[in-house]
Amino acid sequence: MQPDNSHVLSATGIDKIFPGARALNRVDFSLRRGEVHALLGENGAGKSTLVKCLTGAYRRDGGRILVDGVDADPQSTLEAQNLGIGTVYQEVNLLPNLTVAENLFLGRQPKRFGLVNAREMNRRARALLAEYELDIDVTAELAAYSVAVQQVVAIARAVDLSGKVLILDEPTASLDAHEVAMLFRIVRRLKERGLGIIFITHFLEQVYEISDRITVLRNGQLVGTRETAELSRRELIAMMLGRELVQEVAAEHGAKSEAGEVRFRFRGFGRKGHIQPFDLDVRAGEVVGIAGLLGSGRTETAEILFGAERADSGTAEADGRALDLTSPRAAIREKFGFCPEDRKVDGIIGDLSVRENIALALQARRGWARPISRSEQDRLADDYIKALDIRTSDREKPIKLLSGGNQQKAILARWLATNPDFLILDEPTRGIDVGAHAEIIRLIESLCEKGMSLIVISSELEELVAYSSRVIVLRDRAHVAELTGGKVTTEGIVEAIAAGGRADA
Amino acid sequence: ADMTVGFSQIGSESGWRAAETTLTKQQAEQRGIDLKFADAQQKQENQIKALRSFIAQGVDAILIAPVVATGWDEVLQEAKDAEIPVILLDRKVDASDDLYMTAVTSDTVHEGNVAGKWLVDTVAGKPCNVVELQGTTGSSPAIDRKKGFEEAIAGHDNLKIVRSQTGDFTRTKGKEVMESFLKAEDGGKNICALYAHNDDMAVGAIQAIKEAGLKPGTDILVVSIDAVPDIFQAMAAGEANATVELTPNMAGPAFDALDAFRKDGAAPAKWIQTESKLYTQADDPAKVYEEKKGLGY
Amino acid sequence: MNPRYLPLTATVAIFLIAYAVCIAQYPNMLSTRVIGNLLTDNAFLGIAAVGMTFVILSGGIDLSIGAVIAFTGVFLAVLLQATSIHPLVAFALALAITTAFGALMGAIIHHLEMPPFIVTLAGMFLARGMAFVLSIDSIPIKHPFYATLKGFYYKLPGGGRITLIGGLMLVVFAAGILIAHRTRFGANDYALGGGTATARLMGVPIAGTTIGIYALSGFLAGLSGIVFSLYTSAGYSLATVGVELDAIAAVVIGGTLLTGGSGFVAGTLVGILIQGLIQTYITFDGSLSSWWTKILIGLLLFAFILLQKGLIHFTGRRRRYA
Amino acid sequence: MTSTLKAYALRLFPQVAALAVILLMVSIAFPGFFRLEMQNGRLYGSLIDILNRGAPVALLAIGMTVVIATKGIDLSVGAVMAICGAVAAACITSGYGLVATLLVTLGTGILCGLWNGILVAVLDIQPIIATLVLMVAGRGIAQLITEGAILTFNDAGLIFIGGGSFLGLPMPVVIWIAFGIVVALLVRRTALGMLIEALGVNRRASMLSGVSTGVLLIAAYVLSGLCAAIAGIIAAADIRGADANNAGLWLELDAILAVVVGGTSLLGGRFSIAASLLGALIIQSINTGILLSGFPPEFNLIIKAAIIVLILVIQSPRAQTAFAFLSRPRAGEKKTEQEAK
Ligand SMILES: Nc1ncnc2c1ncn2[C@@H]1O[C@H](COP(=O)(O)OP(=O)(O)OP(=O)(O)O)[C@@H](O)[C@H]1O
Ligand SMILES: Nc1ncnc2c1ncn2[C@@H]1O[C@H](COP(=O)(O)OP(=O)(O)OP(=O)(O)O)[C@@H](O)[C@H]1O
Ligand SMILES: [Mg+2]
Ligand SMILES: [Mg+2]
Repeated sequence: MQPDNSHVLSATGIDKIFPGARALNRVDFSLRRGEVHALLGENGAGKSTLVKCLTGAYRRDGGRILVDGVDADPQSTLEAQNLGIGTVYQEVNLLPNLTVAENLFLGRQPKRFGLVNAREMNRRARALLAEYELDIDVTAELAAYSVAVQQVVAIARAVDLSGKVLILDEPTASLDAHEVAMLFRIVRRLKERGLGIIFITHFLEQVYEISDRITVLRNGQLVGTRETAELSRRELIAMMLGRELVQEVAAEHGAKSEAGEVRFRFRGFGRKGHIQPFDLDVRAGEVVGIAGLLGSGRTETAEILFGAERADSGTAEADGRALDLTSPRAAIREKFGFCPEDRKVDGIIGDLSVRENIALALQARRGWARPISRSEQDRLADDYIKALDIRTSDREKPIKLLSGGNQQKAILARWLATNPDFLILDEPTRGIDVGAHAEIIRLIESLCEKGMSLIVISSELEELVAYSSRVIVLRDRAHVAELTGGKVTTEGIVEAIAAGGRADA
Repeated sequence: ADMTVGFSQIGSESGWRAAETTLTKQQAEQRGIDLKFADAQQKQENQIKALRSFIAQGVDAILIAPVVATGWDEVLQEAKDAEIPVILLDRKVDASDDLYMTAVTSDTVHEGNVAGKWLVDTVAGKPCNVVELQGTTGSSPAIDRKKGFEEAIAGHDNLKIVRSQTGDFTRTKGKEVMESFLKAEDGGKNICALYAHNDDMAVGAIQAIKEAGLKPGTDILVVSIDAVPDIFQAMAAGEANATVELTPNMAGPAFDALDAFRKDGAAPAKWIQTESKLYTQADDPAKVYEEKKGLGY
Repeated sequence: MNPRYLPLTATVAIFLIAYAVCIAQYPNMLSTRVIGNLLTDNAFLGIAAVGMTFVILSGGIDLSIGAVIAFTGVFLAVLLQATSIHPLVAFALALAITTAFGALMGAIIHHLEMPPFIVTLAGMFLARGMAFVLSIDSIPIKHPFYATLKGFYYKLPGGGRITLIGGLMLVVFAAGILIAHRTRFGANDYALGGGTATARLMGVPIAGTTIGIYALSGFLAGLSGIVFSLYTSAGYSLATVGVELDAIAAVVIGGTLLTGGSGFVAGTLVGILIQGLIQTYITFDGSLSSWWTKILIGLLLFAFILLQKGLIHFTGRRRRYA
Repeated sequence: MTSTLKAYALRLFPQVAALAVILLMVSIAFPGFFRLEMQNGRLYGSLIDILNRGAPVALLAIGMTVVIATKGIDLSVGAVMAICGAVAAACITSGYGLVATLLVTLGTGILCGLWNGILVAVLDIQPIIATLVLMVAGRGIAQLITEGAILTFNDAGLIFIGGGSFLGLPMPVVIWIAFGIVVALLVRRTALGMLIEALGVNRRASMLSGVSTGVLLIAAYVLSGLCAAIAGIIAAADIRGADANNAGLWLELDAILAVVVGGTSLLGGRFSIAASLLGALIIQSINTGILLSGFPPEFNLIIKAAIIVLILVIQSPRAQTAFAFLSRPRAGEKKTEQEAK
């Protein structure tokens, strides 16, 4: 490829080899000034790896990188930043122990008399976040805020850092529609300023809404780069999967079995400061969706149902029998399962293998004295790796080396392996590719058919509508509405959320 | 009590020191002295802190067993400024002698010397390979006892120190090091005598010698320093040959000097030296053991 | 109040309460002498603990400081005894060596990806061993300049003194606070403690920061060694054994998390004062046997930690797991 | 099965190699090093000394490995050794039988571990500081029991534990090898090992997966306390007396060093008891080697530091990758290419 002046960033023949896996195989990629370039592919296709090679986070094993037509060889993210490349990495949610302002200005704090000027830094941080309609205490530790807020801060930081190129690796995974719209406004503004923007996501609507060109990777190889306007959804999916997707998800609706008897009954369940007491009935074989804005208390609801936070009021019963939900262990004994939202902190056991991660919950329930034999573990792992199409070179690979989406699938497998009666999924499809997305939704439906009860939290309303028989809407940490039957539509949910006006920023 | 005395003890690293503490407390009690005791846990900085605290409290006199010889000028000067007499116990310091009233100590170099002389006399010109178990590397008794012993055997070419390692003044290390000495010197056949800087190490080493199938006291002569009760047991059993006494009763003479000073202002001599008495198997070790047993060693 | 300052406030409160209790029992403990002593006697420990705070904030640990202090003392004593160079030159030399030593440990930790615990443990053996090799005797330092330095002090009413070294400790703490909270290096230090991988992706110069942190700790250990040699006018290879544990305890009592990333340099000062207070109290009491002294120190340590936990718990600090 | 065996061999290779190199170095400095002979029905020689003298650190390393795997650390083991030695001596001299003495002593160790475990798991105190409390106070407690003196005893049964022999091996060696095997089987033949590793890597995620993290944490410290108790009995029996001042002094550092030399990360997670035991032997070989070599004691620490640094550098991840890279050039790459096709 010839260096081209319209290209702010171009890479040719990028290679990256991990022990036991070739993540990138001679990938070419170029980014024009003033374009939004979507980088797509299945989980484990190599998108994040490519981004890390481009920004010096990984040392590449081959290939050439040009910035503004000049050879560049960033050895670290610091050098990449100095080249004008700002990046939001997948998973990396900044440093939880620093304040919001420190996170935003780490390494480039305003100085006065050679010392960091904290007041000025905080002022600028507030100003910066105001653009994102985020009015939070910037002197508080980042850890005090939800994943979504952290994500917005990460984006704000990267945008502020990027002079030429902005790279966003699944930035919208934990954002709701409102935040996404805001992000897109900013992206468009940057685009007008002539920045090149790389955008990685699994939401195809977003791809079509914002991107100008699309590059697709599969198994670490470049499939092709196309103009978005000339590429149909069908073609795109075929490029990504290497085959046609049998059916598209959102299309089908109504396969939901009309559920039977109420099986789980929660009355006045709640915890002060977390979620107001609520009533909830869940039938066998039904999916109850939970919708709400960021911070509306969806995760809190899930945590309290699972005993991760102990309820301080209310009762829970199954088939008329009182349930002990005072700790996750107790909940698991009652055949509950919970797939948490923040997979890095609450989900994966990074250094352990995929096999062990899948077997963990089952083993914990059986107790230490009754080990699952190695062959049984192998079988379990292989089954789920196949069933959920987890892309890993080997079931003994430490799970932290898997791509984000594949980690998510492994955590899901951990809970399916325990064969629960009541499964809570907090954002189960976050960061999962179209193919797997369809698989997971199909899986949810088949679990229902087997009589399992599910609670699913998702920011993707279409998805929620697709499989929920009922949707509970949350606002300001309280259950405010329950939509049933024909009211379970995207519009219905949005209306219910909006009913009291937007809760907070 | 009509008198308050602060006592800064090094710590309680050995039985000997525990005995010294016990005896000091006993002596104070007998004389109706209110003793403020401070354990420095082997740290000089803690001793300095303790001295300063004593000064701040306004005690009438201070006893100190200094962990190391150097570094006392400033705090002793402070005590002097506050007109509090200081008496050194058991070890001396490297400071001008008008900063303290007197020092009640044994002469540690002399102790090594006594042990060495005994060995010289005992082997009487026969060639003899000596192994040495040193005290904690860098501690002043270890340095002095080594020096004194070397001085005593200097000029006697029949005596040769073939191995010298630290046993940290402890039984465990004494035993471990002796084991390796035995291995290194042809199963112990090359060794004619053991000199240990304290009795504890000697007791450990005696066990090692026995386990190697040799007879301590006969095959290998054992001489050490301190005269703690357990070594008398070994001597009674014929397993140790000699020990040099370091009396734990340093406080008695110290309080005597203090009393005399307070009564009629008589400044004592700057150094009250305690006796470094040699005990051998001829001194009825079983009886000495019974005498010493109850002293808190 | 910002919840970040809660542990610090709790620690200060505990110190004040404890001091009040001590005074109630021994009114003499209110004297300026005791306060002056608290500063002077803990000067070397405090200075070293500032370095330790930086190391711990970055998620590391430095076990070598006690040995480095001893080494510095012996080095100075040998140098001043054997040559006729001026102590200030000797100080500069000592600081250069200990700083380089710290930097070397930092470089090994970073470049060979070895755990700090072990690297600095080996560093501890090495520094103590070097001290032994220089001299196993304790060597007095008789240089007149030492006397001059000791002559600088500010006399407080009531007989207490703020000595040069006590003042130096306060200055070091002030500088430490400034570096931790008002420089990029300080922010990078906290960033490392928050997670090395994340910090790297955020563009923190990991290598430079890690090496800088251990070099700083080495420098401050060297400074502490100088202070200790002034304090005792001597160099001794067996001095300051286990000081690293005292320093770690001071840092942790001061509210810094051993896992790194959270805490304050100022807290360490309070930690040092609390430890000094415990010791002063025990000496004032003066009736404890050696063993009860140890047990009491352990129990008081436990009580302080518990109290701190309790205060933080009851003032309700909700923190998400990070 | 063979593949797990191979993985096992691969895991232990650096430690075995380091041990071999050190033994070789010592035997060059001291030619009679490998000589073994039977004496009074028991093997006798420097190699046996290493196994025998390494017993306390090896035992401590067993417990320490598990504690470190939970992302903790136990600084109190040296003090607990002193306490337990003192308790054993006090019991036996005041006329309890051997069995009662052992039970009381082991119980004491368990109690100490329980205290640490509760501080860490229930009160959520940082392990290093939680165990520092017992490290400081524990030696005081031990001295309280012995009143600062060395409490000697003459009970043949108790002495046998330190000085007796079984199948030609000194008892301490038999004890630590047997105990190591028992613990290794306990954690690897049950699910304990995996649950502990999970807990060490991510405590919250493990808790959310139903692992009883609190109980496991406490159990780890209890095991460590138990190991310290056994080590304490051996140390006391060895010198026929309880030396509260010096028993186990600074041994916690040696135990931690053994675990790290054994390749277990101080950040928790994956652990290997066998590797830690090899680590303990490596450290004891260095110590014994120094004693045999006849250097003046001033050099002990420098030699030890130099050897440890050398071993760790060779074992460091960086050196390992360089090593792996040199030994199998490009093999990994070809394989993945085939897979891709
Ligand atoms: N450090 C590593 N060591 C070994 N293999 C790795 C490492 N990092 C990534 N991989 C492998 O490289 C492949 C590509 O991963 P990458 O994270 O780039 O995928 P991705 O396209 O971003 O997927 P997702 O959409 O799930 O985030 C995966 O198979 C992953 O297992
Ligand atoms: N915009 C915001 N400003 C300030 N705080 C926020 C904001 N959004 C969320 N939070 C805080 O983040 C915490 C997390 O809330 P929670 O996890 O229950 O939200 P959620 O509804 O599950 O949202 P998510 O979509 O992130 O899962 C809450 O304590 C909330 O106060
Ligand atoms: Mg990715
Ligand atoms: Mg949520």
